[in-house]
Amino acid sequence: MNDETKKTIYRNMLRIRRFEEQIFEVYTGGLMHGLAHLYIGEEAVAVGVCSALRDDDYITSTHRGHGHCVAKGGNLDQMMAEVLGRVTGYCRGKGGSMHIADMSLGILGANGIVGGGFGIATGAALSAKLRKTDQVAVCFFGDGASNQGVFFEVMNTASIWDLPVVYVCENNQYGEYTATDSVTAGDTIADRAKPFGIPSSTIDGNDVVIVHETAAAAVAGAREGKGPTLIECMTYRHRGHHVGDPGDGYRSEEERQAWQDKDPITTFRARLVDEGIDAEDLDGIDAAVQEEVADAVESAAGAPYPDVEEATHHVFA
Amino acid sequence: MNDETKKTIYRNMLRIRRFEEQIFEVYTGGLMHGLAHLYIGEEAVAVGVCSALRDDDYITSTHRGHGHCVAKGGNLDQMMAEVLGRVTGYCRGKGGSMHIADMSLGILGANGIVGGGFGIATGAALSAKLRKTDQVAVCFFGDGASNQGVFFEVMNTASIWDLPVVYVCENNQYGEYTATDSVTAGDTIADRAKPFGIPSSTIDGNDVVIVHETAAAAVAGAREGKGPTLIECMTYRHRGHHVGDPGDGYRSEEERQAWQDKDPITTFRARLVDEGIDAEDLDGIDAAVQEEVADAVESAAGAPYPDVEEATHHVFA
Amino acid sequence: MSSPEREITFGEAVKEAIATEMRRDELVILMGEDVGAAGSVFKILLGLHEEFGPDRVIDTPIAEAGYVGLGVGAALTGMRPIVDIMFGDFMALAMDQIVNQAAKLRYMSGGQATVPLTIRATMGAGRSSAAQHSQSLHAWASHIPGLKVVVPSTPADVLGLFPTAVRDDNPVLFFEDKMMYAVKGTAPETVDPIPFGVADVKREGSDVTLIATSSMVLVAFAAAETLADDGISCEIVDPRTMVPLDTDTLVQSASKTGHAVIIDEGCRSFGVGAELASVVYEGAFDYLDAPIVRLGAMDVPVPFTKPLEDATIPNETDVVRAVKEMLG
Amino acid sequence: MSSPEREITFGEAVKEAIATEMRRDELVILMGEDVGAAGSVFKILLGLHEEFGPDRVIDTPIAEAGYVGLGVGAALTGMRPIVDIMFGDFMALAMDQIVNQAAKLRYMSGGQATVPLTIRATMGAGRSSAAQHSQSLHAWASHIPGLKVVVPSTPADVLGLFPTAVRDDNPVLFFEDKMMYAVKGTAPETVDPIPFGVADVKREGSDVTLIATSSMVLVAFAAAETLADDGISCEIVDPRTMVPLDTDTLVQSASKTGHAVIIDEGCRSFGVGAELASVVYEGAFDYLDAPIVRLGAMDVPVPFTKPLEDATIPNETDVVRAVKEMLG
Ligand SMILES: Cc1ncc(C[n+]2csc(CCOP(=O)(O)OP(=O)(O)O)c2C)c(N)n1
Ligand SMILES: Cc1ncc(C[n+]2csc(CCOP(=O)(O)OP(=O)(O)O)c2C)c(N)n1
Ligand SMILES: [Mg+2]
Ligand SMILES: [Mg+2]
Repeated sequence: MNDETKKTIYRNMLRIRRFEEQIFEVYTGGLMHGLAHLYIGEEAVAVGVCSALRDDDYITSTHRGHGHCVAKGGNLDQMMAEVLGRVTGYCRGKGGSMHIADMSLGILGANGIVGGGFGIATGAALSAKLRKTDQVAVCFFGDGASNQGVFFEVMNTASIWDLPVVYVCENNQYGEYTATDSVTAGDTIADRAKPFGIPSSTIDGNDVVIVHETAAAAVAGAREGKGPTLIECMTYRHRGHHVGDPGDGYRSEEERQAWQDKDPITTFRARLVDEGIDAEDLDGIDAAVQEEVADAVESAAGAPYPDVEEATHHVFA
Repeated sequence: MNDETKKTIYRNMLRIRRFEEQIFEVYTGGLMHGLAHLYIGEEAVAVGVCSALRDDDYITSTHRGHGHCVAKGGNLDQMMAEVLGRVTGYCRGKGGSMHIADMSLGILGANGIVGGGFGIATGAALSAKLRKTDQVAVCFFGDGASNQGVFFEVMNTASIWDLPVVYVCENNQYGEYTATDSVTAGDTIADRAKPFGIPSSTIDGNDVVIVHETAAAAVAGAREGKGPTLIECMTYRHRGHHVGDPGDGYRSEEERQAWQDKDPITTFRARLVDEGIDAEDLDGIDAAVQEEVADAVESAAGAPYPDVEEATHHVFA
Repeated sequence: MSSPEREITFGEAVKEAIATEMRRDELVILMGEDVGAAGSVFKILLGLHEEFGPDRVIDTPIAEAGYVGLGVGAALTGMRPIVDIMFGDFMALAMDQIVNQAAKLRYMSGGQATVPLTIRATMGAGRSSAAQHSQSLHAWASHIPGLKVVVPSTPADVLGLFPTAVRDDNPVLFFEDKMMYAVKGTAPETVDPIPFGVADVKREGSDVTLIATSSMVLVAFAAAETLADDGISCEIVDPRTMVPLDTDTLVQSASKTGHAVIIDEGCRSFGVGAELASVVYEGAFDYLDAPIVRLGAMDVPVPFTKPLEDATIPNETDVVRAVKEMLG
Repeated sequence: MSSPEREITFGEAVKEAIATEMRRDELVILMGEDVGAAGSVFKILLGLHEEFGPDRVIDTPIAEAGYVGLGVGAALTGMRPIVDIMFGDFMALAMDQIVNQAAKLRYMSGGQATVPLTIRATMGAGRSSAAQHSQSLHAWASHIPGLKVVVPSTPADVLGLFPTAVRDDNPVLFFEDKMMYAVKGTAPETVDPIPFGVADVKREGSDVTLIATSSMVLVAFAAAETLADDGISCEIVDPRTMVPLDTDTLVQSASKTGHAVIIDEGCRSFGVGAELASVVYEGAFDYLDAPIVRLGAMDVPVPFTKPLEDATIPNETDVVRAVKEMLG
């Protein structure tokens, strides 16, 4: 990984972090309607994986989707406008946080159905294979989603048809307020790929380099026709399940602190500095990102809501 | 296994075989409406497993359900009457072949939905556990059903809650006209239990003794609170997918012959004779079964259809 | 009955009704995602887990088909499970269990099986939750023989109808509009079970019948107040259960007033409003002075952004306008 | 158009329509259980696998949610998949994919996404297949914004409507009554695509309008013949698509005759008949001389045994009786 790549990765993780912090602000400030699920603490997964993708590769995302969208190249202005329900948003305000999509970047959408991306990503992989485009599809999903039956249905199918799809599990130890262990049998989620003959591994999801390298190998394999893989990334959400949840109570202070100490961004920054990258360069990135995010909020907050007539648009093509 | 048990097992396998042969007769004779799925060739699975069960244990069955019902003690008269749609049938003619049930024997029903028994059997196991009855539930299902997502959902749940359920896969190498291999990833279906920490094995499903012993151990474990198991029984259906399918074309003559040679009944009979059981005793069983089955057809064919008013009965309790 | 009245929210009524049934009958259990210590994502179930413990208030994996299926199996074998579908939209993942299994097992078995399963599901838009967390899908279940369907509109009705659901030997879909959880109402200290299939005339009137379901009853009340100022007298009829449906009460009211407006939050087309209208036409044809007006949600996926979302749901203004046009 | 006529069965029409679309556009693929070499369990697709090969006529595992989901993903990314649901009852396993994903992706994305997915599903009782293989569930899909719903009644309509489905940029549910596969009809040698939302007046008449869907059109024809002998002239209107619905044609016909009977094979209650009746009432209120009669399947799970099954489906006698009572 050269310095430029490192900085880009650093920058993208930061963009997610700062964007999400702003989401929390607009929520508490009463600027947004509804809820949003923050990705803070899990940035290394989205960025590690998406930095291994081509622009025309596909991803499917989750209800906790901002990170994936940013990492795949999503525009912060349009994202923030969408979260605020404005007509300048990615979905003209009709989707909101849980449905941000950018078809031009292969972002096939965040999804409000836990496990909703499984079929879509695997179908996109089938499509890529049939159209012979050598595109790859990545399916992000949570530990909770790994208990949905359709996960196994698509793994079986992807395996028999050798589809170019990478399943990326973000195991953040909880599904809502329920600890993963208490509802998820077996040792690892990675094991769930094995009966289908799908290679899998469980990795440190807070180490963006490991994530990147593991994903790059999986993506390259998929592109070469070697079929699907599953990567389980161990990580943690620093915040609550959604912006309205303080995130404590069901999680010990100790546990939360331990993961704070493993923050993917601060640890990566320290490493970059160790590896000789100028701290000032990184500060410069910080400042630029801060500005980019502030601009996004400002432009979004100033944008209009869609006209009421838009309610009936886009039901059908 | 003492001689009495051996003879009972032999008798029950034969009862299934002869019953099914009669189903084919009534079908070709135009006496029944609709279709039925014959179990011929797979008798060792149902009988091996059910002979390890208590009367108050539960089973869920499949579209290919006659064998399970007979093995769990079902009454042939009521079964045949049901297949012929008569009011004296198990379901008063309203269910037919695919829905035969005998709640008094714990037969929670054949099922027309491939995979339809997974939730029911696992829920029955939960019920047994909560009511502290030490009943066990057995879920019969096919290789095809092992690709339905709900299979994995219930295995996960049964594992985390240590439910007394035994999943019995009848791997007869085909789902309808499609070879199992072509749509089913991985080496064995038994492997699919592993990521959930559920013990599993693949066994010769045509050897009724092996099936019985494996099932007995699984059932005993479940009863003692050791949780679920999965048993994959390798077997073959001699006939077509249903009575109207000759069963050739998609299966080679060679393959079919090879399995004919491993017929679970003739091999078991030979073994019993080897083990010193009088062939005449077995002939006597044959004759008695033949008569029982003939009687079932006769009584069913003579029974009336339900009155048309019955169409509106039993929608609600 | 003159048991003293008290104030209670819709959400509190749900919890009280569950608790009462669980105390009464230990075969009653509650299963669903985060129904345990978390007290549901709507927080309305807080306390049940403490009182009844994890064996009876059971957190399930995120696997709607699986755990509804477990509910069917448990119901079939002696339990009386209450199964929780957090957002009614997720029913779509469990339709096979609900429709092909729960609804049909009794009939297919010729009356041998009973499936005393209660499925609680939320419905309703209004929370800026967008298209996958806002649907009102009670029309689907109402179309399936073997299912009973409850759409309560007040805390008191929840307290009366929920026990009926749990004690019913058939699968019952109990739809709770999540926008009403915080809504207060009065209820007697102890509430007798309310039988299914009995519509409630919630307000008497003479000019027009407003047939409203679930939270739309509140909309109907608001409209009725406004219309009263204009001298228009509205009768509000709440069917309370879609299946069984109290056709008689609907027909009688519409025959009396000669006018009917139906208000339901499901999508208008092919929604329950069509059935309600049809039975009223069939029974009151000679008494109707004008075509029935059906108000329902716009035939669009529920949009996220507030101004659009609000526009898709029938509101007081829509009802007032419909009534005035009809009578004018 | 005077292209020469020929005889063709409903099932042959389905195959021909699929083949034609697959020849026309290589992005069209067909996926489902045993659609390949087996030619479907109904054997109507024999030959497609040979012609188009296993990459385009794809046997899937038994996993309805999974492979419908794959269809959604493939449609979203440039393919035009046709997905086969062997028995419409199994739609229940894929409702999340159909309703929460396929139907809503375009709207939720603010118009970015297109989902040109055709889902073929069978419907209809009559084969002694019992309650899990006989349902007609088109009412569910018709209630969901974002889905188009086709219920063809003749081979010629299949030949015209199927290309429209495949070429449509939206998810389309195409319901085939499996009892009609062997039914013959005539059709032009080449059939132009028939636009959605155009009802077909299949028989002109003056006394009563029979609005019939799918195989019930055949029942309506049989009844019309019988009634003609009694001097009663029936107009038969086939809406052909539930969504979009050609309300105008239904209203015009009912306004002309003053009488309408609706015949659909879904369960009567909360079925599509309620919507069809409602739109006719709404548009023809002043012209109707009697309440509309809705005929649908009995509100029971479909029973296995032939005498009972037959009794649950609307038949010629029911229609004749309804019309005579209405006119008498
Ligand atoms: C089908 C479905 N069931 C339930 C929910 C409610 N829900 C939203 S997020 C969530 C937890 C998901 O957990 P996980 O997959 O681990 O993702 P995380 O939130 O931890 O990122 C649940 C249960 C849903 N949105 N969809
Ligand atoms: C949900 C569902 N999908 C499809 C079918 C149609 N179908 C009936 S039997 C069958 C094959 C089942 O294969 P398997 O589970 O191996 O059982 P087998 O018939 O071999 O005993 C299929 C696809 C069905 N009944 N239910
Ligand atoms: Mg999680
Ligand atoms: Mg099989």
